[in-house]
Amino acid sequence: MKTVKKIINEPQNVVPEMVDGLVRAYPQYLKKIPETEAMVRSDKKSMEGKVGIVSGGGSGHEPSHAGFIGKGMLSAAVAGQVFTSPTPDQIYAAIKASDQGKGVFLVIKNYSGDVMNFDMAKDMAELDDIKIKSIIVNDDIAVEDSLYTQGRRGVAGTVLMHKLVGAAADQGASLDELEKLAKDALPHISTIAVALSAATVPEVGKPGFVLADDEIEYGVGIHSEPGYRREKIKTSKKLVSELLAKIDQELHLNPQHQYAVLVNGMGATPLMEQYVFSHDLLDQLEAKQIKPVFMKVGNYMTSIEMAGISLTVFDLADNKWLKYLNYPVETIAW
Amino acid sequence: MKTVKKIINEPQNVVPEMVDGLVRAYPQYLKKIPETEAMVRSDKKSMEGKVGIVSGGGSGHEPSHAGFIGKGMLSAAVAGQVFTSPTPDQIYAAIKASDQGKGVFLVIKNYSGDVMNFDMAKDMAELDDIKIKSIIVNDDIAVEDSLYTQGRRGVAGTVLMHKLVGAAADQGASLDELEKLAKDALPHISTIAVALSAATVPEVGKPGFVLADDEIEYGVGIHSEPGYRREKIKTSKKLVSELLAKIDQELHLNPQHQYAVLVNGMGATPLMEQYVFSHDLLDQLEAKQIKPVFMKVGNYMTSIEMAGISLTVFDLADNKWLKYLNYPVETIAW
Amino acid sequence: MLTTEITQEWMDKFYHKIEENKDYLSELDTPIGDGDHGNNMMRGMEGVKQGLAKLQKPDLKTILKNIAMSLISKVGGASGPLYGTAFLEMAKKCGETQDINALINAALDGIKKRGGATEGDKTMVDVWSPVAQTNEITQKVIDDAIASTKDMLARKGRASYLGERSIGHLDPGAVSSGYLFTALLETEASL
Amino acid sequence: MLTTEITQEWMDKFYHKIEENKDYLSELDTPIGDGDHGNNMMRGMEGVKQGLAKLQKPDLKTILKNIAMSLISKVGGASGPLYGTAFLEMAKKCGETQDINALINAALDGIKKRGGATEGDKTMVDVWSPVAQTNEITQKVIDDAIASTKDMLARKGRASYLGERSIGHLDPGAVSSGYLFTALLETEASL
Ligand SMILES: Nc1ncnc2c1ncn2[C@@H]1O[C@H](COP(=O)(O)OP(=O)(O)O)[C@@H](O)[C@H]1O
Ligand SMILES: Nc1ncnc2c1ncn2[C@@H]1O[C@H](COP(=O)(O)OP(=O)(O)O)[C@@H](O)[C@H]1O
Ligand SMILES: [Mg+2]
Ligand SMILES: [Mg+2]
Ligand SMILES: [Mg+2]
Ligand SMILES: [Mg+2]
Repeated sequence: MKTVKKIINEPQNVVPEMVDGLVRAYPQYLKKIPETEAMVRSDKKSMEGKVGIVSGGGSGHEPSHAGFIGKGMLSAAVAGQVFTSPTPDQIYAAIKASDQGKGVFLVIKNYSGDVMNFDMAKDMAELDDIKIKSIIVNDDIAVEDSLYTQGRRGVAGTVLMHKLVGAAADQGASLDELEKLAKDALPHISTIAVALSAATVPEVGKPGFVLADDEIEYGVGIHSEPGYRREKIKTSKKLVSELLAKIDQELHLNPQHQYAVLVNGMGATPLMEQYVFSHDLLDQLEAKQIKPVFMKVGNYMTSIEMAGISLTVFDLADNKWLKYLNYPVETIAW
Repeated sequence: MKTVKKIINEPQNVVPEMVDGLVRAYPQYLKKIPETEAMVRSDKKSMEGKVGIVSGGGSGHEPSHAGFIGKGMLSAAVAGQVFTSPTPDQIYAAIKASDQGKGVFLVIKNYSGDVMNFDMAKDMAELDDIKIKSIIVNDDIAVEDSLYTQGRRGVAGTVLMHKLVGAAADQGASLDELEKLAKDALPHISTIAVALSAATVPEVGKPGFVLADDEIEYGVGIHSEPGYRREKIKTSKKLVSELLAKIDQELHLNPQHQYAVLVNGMGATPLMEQYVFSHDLLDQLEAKQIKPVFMKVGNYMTSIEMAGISLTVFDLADNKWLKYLNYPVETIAW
Repeated sequence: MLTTEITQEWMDKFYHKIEENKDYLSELDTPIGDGDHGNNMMRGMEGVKQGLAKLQKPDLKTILKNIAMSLISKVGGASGPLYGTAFLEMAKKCGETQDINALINAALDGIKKRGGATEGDKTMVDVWSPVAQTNEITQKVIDDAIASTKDMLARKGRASYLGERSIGHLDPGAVSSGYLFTALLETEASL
Repeated sequence: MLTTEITQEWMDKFYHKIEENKDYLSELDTPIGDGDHGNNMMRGMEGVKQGLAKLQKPDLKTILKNIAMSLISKVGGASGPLYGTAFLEMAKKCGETQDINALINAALDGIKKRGGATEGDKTMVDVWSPVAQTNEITQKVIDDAIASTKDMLARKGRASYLGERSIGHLDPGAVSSGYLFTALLETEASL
């Protein structure tokens, strides 16, 4: 065991121990699917007659994804190795546990690994005559979009996607309706991040990148993927300006529109800084005559102990979307 | 401005900007009392005819205390300078905003500063004929208790105290009943922490203490007050053993009793580690034939960006207490 | 005799001492406290300065009360109510006597009552008390009082959480109280 | 001709290469990926080793399918489904022919289909493809193929998020695929 300054035991046991700790701490919300690191909603009754919603991905993004299991949000979630997509057999187990005869909707973040593993799981489930539809979330605007590449990554906006489809499913939406909802909303959700330090994968034992004591990096991904620019640390006001300008380029912020905002801590960033960032953000939005109609601030899609913040803006082009965001849920982390 | 790697603007503006960001992000829960850094519940109706509950302290412990404002929990909270007790005039403003003619109950953490400032505020409020009772929370068992000293510090157990008196007040408990409830419960709540790194107060610009890359410290306080022992980093299992042994010495854990458990991240510790810690904790409690009947894991009483975990165990000697813990609330952070 | 003139000059000098020693006071507060005493006092003295600047031809009581209110509403922490109480007690007393020793004794009583500390608890009381007891305040009295806190075991305030390990460090509140009295000495000398 | 004996020896050698180069593979994955490729492959090969150990007198198809299932269910990430698919396609094909070149071609088709990458996208395909096309696999063919990924701009996988900045780094999946074929070469030489 390398000396990593973390509260863990053997690095290779982090995921099973973490999943075990989570399900035993919160039996009212979720339980483990035997022989897997997948978790399913405890409240089976709330799932009856509804389309199942399954998400997941590599571990290290806690409270994502299992923290969003519960009535009104996810039916099940799969925890892969740290920063590594879960395997198809585990995703398949989560699908089976979620299916109530109405099919299962998959929320997948756009990474080669996630896409392929979920795809293989879908093939397995379809052999069982379980109907499957899915959305591939690609909200990270730090990356150039292109048909010829993998395209953009899925990051914190994924949590808003969980909320949308979870609320709609709970209200009885069909698999096709969920697919339409997800596809319609997706292009309106944009995220961009800034990092002050990188995460250390327990088994790797050293950080994904190293920033000097006074350096920050814009546009990093949630697995310490490099971003688009490194600079000296700036004031919160200036960080907000940079990130908001990127969002504006993408979403063309308009005072006539309604917006939801998610300020997301990456893991080691205290709420103090997230609230200061929010203050500057709301000031700068106000200067554009925009006042978000929905806002959340906190750690939702983290990157282990990375320090930094991501900003997600969601243009609520359809009235229903705000209702879905406000729909009550019973989860650990929403 | 010293270079501190934080997402802030001028260090001396952290508190007002943070409070502003918080209240604007969450207007449905709380609003600022003009000219202060105190916040009061937005849902005035939920306060009618009930005893008000006021807490607060230095900033840097977010989501404490304002994150617990809302129906079923706090009426108002006061945010002092970072790690510095708020001033009496601000506490007084929070008391006035919370009083509905039934009196106001103060939850105070046991620090010289908090005790004295709340005391002065109480004097001010009593001049207005507002009835005041209070509890001084001192759950940190790292410190030797003694009649001749300041005694023990108030730390994460304070959040459980908020929950208890908040739930009871919402159900119509009188000021005297709240005082009795708080006094009865207090000796049954014990907390102990371990730190991997210290917090940096923005205006100070350097950490409260320095631990080597492979060092941890047991028993630190939530303002980087030194603890009782420094050691090389241990496995999560061994950290749990150390902390649980301290708790056991204090509470005399008994399989016949019911316990609530709060695993609290200090700010920079990812949920991953908190869940692994919980796994080991539940294993070791199980070895003592104890299975908590209530548990929460997350960042509740932080110390800016300190890395570490505190463990709070609450012996539920009275049946009502579990009901109060489970009583529904409408807050940002519970 | 404390006069309005002396008091204003005294606060001006105290302000500058706090400004110069802000980081040092916070450093003293680090090993046995939470590292904010310098910032706390600086915030308080900014408040005192601004508060006094607004007063027009004030009498002594008004000045002392104004200082107290600024300290109480700006400092927070442990030192805010204690320093605030000290000046509030002086304000209350100054109608009866302007004798500096009598006023300091009134302040000391207030501090002790507010904080519950007594001599030897390793707090600001250990500077206020020798100064209150002496016939003539000298720098030596002040310095000895400050130095005496080094070997004490803290029984009040944050430092008390350290038990034995609080020994060997000066008490920050004692040091800032020392500045207060040195500022007073210098004021008396300069007028 | 791929035999059960060759396959088992091949996997044994591949296991050791992954074990020796685990940290190196993860290091390669750090500047242009997420730093886990070595750990992923190691976990997969542990699975393969354990899976094969449980088989009793297996035929070639059973062996290849077992390898595929271990990789699919143990690796995760991008490399898991890709390596898994490669061996699954070989398992499907081996009833028809045991010619190594034909099997590698079948595997390559599977990898391309699963991941959507083509030659020049800076992925493992850039090693699999030259190896599939050559008449005789040599260390030089493998090394050149690996080296060719250095100057490519990534268009698939995590490295593609870097755009231009992916240039100048070897692709970790290409390097691990190189170990796979070197292990095959060494196996053929040793038997
Ligand atoms: N109960 C008390 N009585 C007298 N002085 C006290 C008491 N508690 C603390 N002090 C003084 O206050 C000083 C610390 O002030 P400060 O750092 O500003 O407040 P805090 O401890 O709240 O951070 C101590 O050095 C000590 O001199
Ligand atoms: N779409 C793809 N097609 C072919 N190979 C790919 C594809 N995506 C990724 N790879 C290969 O997978 C390797 C990365 O594997 P690994 O690090 O284990 O997975 P992950 O990227 O999920 O962390 C890359 O170096 C590349 O060779
Ligand atoms: Mg990975
Ligand atoms: Mg303080
Ligand atoms: Mg202090
Ligand atoms: Mg990788």
